[in-house]
Amino acid sequence: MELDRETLIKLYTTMATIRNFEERGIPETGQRAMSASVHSSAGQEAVPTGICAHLTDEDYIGSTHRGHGHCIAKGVDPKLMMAELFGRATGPNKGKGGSMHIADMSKGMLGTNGVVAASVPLAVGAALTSKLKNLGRVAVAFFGDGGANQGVLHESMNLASVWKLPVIFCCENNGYAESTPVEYGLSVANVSDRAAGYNMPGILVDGMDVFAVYDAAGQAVTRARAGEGPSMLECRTYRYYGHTVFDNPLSYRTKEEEDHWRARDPLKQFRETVIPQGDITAEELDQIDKDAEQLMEEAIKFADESPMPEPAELYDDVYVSYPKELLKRGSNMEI
Amino acid sequence: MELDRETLIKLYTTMATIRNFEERGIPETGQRAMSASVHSSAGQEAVPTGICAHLTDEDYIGSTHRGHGHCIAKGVDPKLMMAELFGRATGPNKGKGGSMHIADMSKGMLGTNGVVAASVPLAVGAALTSKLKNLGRVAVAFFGDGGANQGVLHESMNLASVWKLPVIFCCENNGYAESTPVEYGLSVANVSDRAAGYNMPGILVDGMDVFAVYDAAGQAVTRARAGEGPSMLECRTYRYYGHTVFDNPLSYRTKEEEDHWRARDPLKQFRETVIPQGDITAEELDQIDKDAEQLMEEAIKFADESPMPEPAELYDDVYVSYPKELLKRGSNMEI
Amino acid sequence: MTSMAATGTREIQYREAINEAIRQEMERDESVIIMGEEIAGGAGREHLGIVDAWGGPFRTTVGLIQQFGNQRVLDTPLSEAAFVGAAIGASSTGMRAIAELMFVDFVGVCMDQLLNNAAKMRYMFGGQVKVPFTLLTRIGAGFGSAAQHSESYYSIFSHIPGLKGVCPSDAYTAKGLLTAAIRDDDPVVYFEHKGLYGQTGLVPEEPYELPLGKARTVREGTDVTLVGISKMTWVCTAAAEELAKSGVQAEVVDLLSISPIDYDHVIESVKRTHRLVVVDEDTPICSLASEICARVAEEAFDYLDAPPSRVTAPHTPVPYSRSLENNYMPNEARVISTVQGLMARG
Amino acid sequence: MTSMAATGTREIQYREAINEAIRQEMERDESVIIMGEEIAGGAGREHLGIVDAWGGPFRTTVGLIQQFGNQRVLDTPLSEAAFVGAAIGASSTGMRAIAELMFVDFVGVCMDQLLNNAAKMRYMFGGQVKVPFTLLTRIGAGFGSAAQHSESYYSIFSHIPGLKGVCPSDAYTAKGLLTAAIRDDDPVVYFEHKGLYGQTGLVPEEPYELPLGKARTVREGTDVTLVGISKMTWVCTAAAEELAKSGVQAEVVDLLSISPIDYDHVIESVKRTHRLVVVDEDTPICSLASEICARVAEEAFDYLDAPPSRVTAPHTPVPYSRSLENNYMPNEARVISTVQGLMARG
Ligand SMILES: Cc1ncc(C[n+]2csc(CCOP(=O)(O)OP(=O)(O)O)c2C)c(N)n1
Ligand SMILES: Cc1ncc(C[n+]2csc(CCOP(=O)(O)OP(=O)(O)O)c2C)c(N)n1
Ligand SMILES: [Mg+2]
Ligand SMILES: [Mg+2]
Repeated sequence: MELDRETLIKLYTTMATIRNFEERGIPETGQRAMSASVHSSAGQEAVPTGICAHLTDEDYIGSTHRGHGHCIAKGVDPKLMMAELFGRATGPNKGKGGSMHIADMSKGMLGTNGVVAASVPLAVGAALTSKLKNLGRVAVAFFGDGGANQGVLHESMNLASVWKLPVIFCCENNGYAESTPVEYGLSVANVSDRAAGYNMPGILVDGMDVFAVYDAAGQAVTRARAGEGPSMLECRTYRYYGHTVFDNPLSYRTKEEEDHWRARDPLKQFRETVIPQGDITAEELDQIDKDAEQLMEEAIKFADESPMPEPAELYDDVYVSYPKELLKRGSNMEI
Repeated sequence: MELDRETLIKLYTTMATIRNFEERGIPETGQRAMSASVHSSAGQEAVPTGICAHLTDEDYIGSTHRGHGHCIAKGVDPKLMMAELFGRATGPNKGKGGSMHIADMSKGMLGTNGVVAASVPLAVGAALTSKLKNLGRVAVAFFGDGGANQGVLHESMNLASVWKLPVIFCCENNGYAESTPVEYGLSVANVSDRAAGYNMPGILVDGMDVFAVYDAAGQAVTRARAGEGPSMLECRTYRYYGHTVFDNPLSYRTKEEEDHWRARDPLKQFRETVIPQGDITAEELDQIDKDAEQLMEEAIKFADESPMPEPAELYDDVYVSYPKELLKRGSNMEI
Repeated sequence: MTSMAATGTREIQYREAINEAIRQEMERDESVIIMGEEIAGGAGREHLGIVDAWGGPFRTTVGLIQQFGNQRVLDTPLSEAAFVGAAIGASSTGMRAIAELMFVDFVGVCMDQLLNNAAKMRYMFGGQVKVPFTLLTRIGAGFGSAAQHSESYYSIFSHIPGLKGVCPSDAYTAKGLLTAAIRDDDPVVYFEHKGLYGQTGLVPEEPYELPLGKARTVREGTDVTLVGISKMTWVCTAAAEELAKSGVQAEVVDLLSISPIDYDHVIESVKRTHRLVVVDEDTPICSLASEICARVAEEAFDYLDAPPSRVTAPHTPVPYSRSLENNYMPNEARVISTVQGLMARG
Repeated sequence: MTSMAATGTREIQYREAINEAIRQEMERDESVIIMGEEIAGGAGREHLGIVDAWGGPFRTTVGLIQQFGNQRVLDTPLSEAAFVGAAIGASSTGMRAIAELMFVDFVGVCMDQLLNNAAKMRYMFGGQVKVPFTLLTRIGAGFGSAAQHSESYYSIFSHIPGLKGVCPSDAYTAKGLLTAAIRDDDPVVYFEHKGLYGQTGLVPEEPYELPLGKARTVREGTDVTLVGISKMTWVCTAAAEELAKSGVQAEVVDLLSISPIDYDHVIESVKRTHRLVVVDEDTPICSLASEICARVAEEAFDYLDAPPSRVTAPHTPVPYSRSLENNYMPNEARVISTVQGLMARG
């Protein structure tokens, strides 16, 4: 692992930004009574961080309901994300999408997605675009250990392998699908054990260790860019909080388990690795943490000061072209 | 391979009946202009025969669009099947289903099915019934090499493995999905290579050799009945004719390939194995062939003499209970 | 709405009524099983003392696993096509399986099993099989859950021959219709409304069935018939109260069943009121609102004094931001102004 | 129907018109690709001299792979959810992908991708993305193919906000609407009718677009408006000819587009004829027929002399046996008797 300072700083900054977004942004969203359907990825920061560090804005990712980390790692502006969560017109989705649908096409971010594994074939399609247009881009399809058991994933992995597409199927195995433990829902020990069934490498990696993720992703991305086809990457990780803000995770898992994983916190591990090596000082990392905190304050302020969408925007962007009056004709809408 | 005479005769009789049904029944159906959607399983007889020989009427099978062989091997009366193909009221489905939907619940035959792999979860559900009611029954889910790439198969295999259900996932790999060669559509060498991904045995077997199928199926059935969970069985086989009666298979495969497989004809191989052993004479087998031919004549006669359903039966059996007038109210039906 | 004070009734929530119906049917009939994601929760961790960790995504199945065990209350992997299909397969071989689809928005991942197996098996098989299968699912916007967790696609199910469907509107109908759905020998889709779980009402303790395919009148009136579906019945009732203040007497029909549809009940009402407004939270085109308006226009043509009208969601996905979503669902104001428009025609 | 004799037109089949539209759009725009099962056939066997072995399940894509190669004409594994989803993903990142779903009956295996991605992405993303995706699929009963290969589920697509849909009724509309669908920046579902592939008509050689969302009048009349969808337009025309013999002049409107629906065209006609019969091969409940009747009842209420009526399939799956299927689809006799019933009201 020979990473330059710049990369190290980028990795840590991304992780700290994600952590802060989850820990500040989610409760703030809750206080504004915007939505119940917000999912924290705190604890899982190393995964999108280590992977997206290999990607440019031209590359694509497809994401999940637990997608704030993917967005941030892919370069979506946390201020705009906060505005989106708060339902503001300044969000990347103009307030129409919220946490589960954040997209930023300018960053190759094809949307967080509220249907488990549903974004997987979208990423495959983006990889197809890259291949057919010779763009040299790769696409990453994120999904969870629960998503591993959806039919569309199986079909998509087979398709990507048949067409040798530059896709990385990245399973964020955080041990749970809502309250269902992976060892119950998954019939095999590791999701990555299934990769062989599609004739692609299946790499199992410690998802709490951003360097391990970075390394493994590097191989998969290189393979994809070289036109050698898809890979599967399974990152073992953990979500610190409940499935949403509403559940108490201790109803389905133990304190010991939580402690075990928290002891392996990705930011903490990063510090423990990097500081002794002398590349970066603790003070520098503290400053990054502070900057991330500060960014959240700004994001919250920005979001709060942003306008809500005008009611009539209800009818915008359903289609590129469609007679607008037909969208409400016969519904007896007020606006 | 120590099989008694009775079993041997049963195996050959089943294969001969299937072969004759396909070779006589399908053209006759065509002549009656009943349907375009009839799929011959000629060449594949050893698979359902070898598997269903281990099953009783209490056990279940879920079948495919290419399901005549499954029906016959599971004990459905070929006369009634012929009537069904001819659209007669005397068919097991009263003429409402045709070739792609033949069901006989009294034989545990859960229907041929027109949607690829769609019957797989039905078989899983039947296995669940058996498990929950402690019935000791097994269920076989038949699907093709094309069906291997459907999402529902993946989900069903995982579910059956998680619940340790008595199911056998039987892939009839005949090398093609319509005109698409398996080596194109399937990203891995063998469908059975995927079994490991669900923590179940994946057995690859010569599907032209009824003894090999019988053997492998015996193991899987024993495992299932013992409560040890599901297995996957991949039988390499070949369909002699086109996907339906309309295509010319030589547009997508070679004469040499056809000859290669025909040389390994399951009925021929059976003869070559059994006659030298002295268990059964050639004459006896000839007689079985003749009986099967004769049976088809009777079946055709029976079907031809059977009445068509009355037009008003259109409204029968949509629901167990529903106001019948609502089925046509406002449609301005004539009958 | 319907008031009910027989002995052995007490006030419980819609959510509890659902739970009670399932529980009582499981007590009554060993072949009733239930499966789905997080039905119990924390599956497979009994050895850690974890059981019923979730109790259902909206706590409608809480307590069932304790009473009936993990062979009849089955948590599933995240695989709707497989477990919905398996529930259909089990139901056609002797069980009476209930499956839960967490949100109706996800129906596209298991639609084929509903469309081509559950709905058609009996017909295609010439009546050889019964499929006493119940699909529990949920509908409704208004919670800031955006376009993939807020839809009310019931009209698609009305359209599909071979399926039945019900939309209970309160605790009383929730229990009675679910009991009937589970006992019914046909596949029934049961639509819970997320906005009604906390609704309380008087519910008999004993099991009871409300017949599938029957609407009910929850308010009598003479000037216009308002047809409500699910939570929209409450919107209709509130609008009717308001309209009464200006002398317009609205009759409110709670549709309850979306297949079979109780056309006769609606038509009988319209024949008296001469006006119709259907209030439907689903999007408007080819909706249940269209269907009822069309049927009334055809069969009660000579009785109508004004155009049969609809108050529905617009033809758009459900937006996230409250400022947009607030206007999405039908509300009292829209119903009132629509009725006033009809009355103004004289 | 529409007769057309401009230079550069010639008589070709519906099937050929579809093929030509795809070919010309692929020539015109490099970003157009097409994928599906057996689109070419015999995939991966070029080394054996095998190419275009199938040419599409109904030979609508024959010859494309020879002209455009296997990077733009992509045979797929039997995995609709994946390749439909991939086509949507490709279309949202710079391609203009066409995917083929062999029969609309199978839509349940990929419905989620259509419902939750294609239809909603643009809206959920606040207009950031265009999804110029075309889904080709096919409808229609009458071929003894039973309940899983004969349905006409287009009304479900009319219902879904975010999708467009067209039902061409002849060779001319087949080409013009497909050209427009491919060029359109929204997702469009294109419904081919199995019973029309052999229909021939005059079709311009040059590419041309027929606007999405526009109906056309194929026969003028004064007494009743018959609205036909897809092949049903021919049933309407035949019925109209027959009715003319007894002095009833039926106007026939070919709906063509099922989303957007050209209500105004229909209403304008009904305002002149005062009667409406919608002929729809789909099942009746929450159908396009319901929708059009409801809309006309609402918006042309004062012009109607008789109840807006529908001739549709019954609320049953499609039966196999010819003796049953023959009565399933709407036919001229049913249209005629329905019209006569309306005329008899005076
Ligand atoms: C098809 C589908 N089924 C069910 C749900 C409800 N749901 C949302 S998240 C979730 C669990 C997902 O688990 P996993 O894939 O492991 O992701 P994680 O939440 O752990 O990040 C479920 C069941 C859904 N959104 N989509
Ligand atoms: C979901 C679905 N997609 C497509 C089809 C059309 N179709 C019918 S059979 C078939 C090929 C099936 O191949 P395979 O599973 O190998 O079975 P085989 O025909 O070889 O027995 C296809 C594509 C279908 N019936 N269902
Ligand atoms: Mg998880
Ligand atoms: Mg095959």
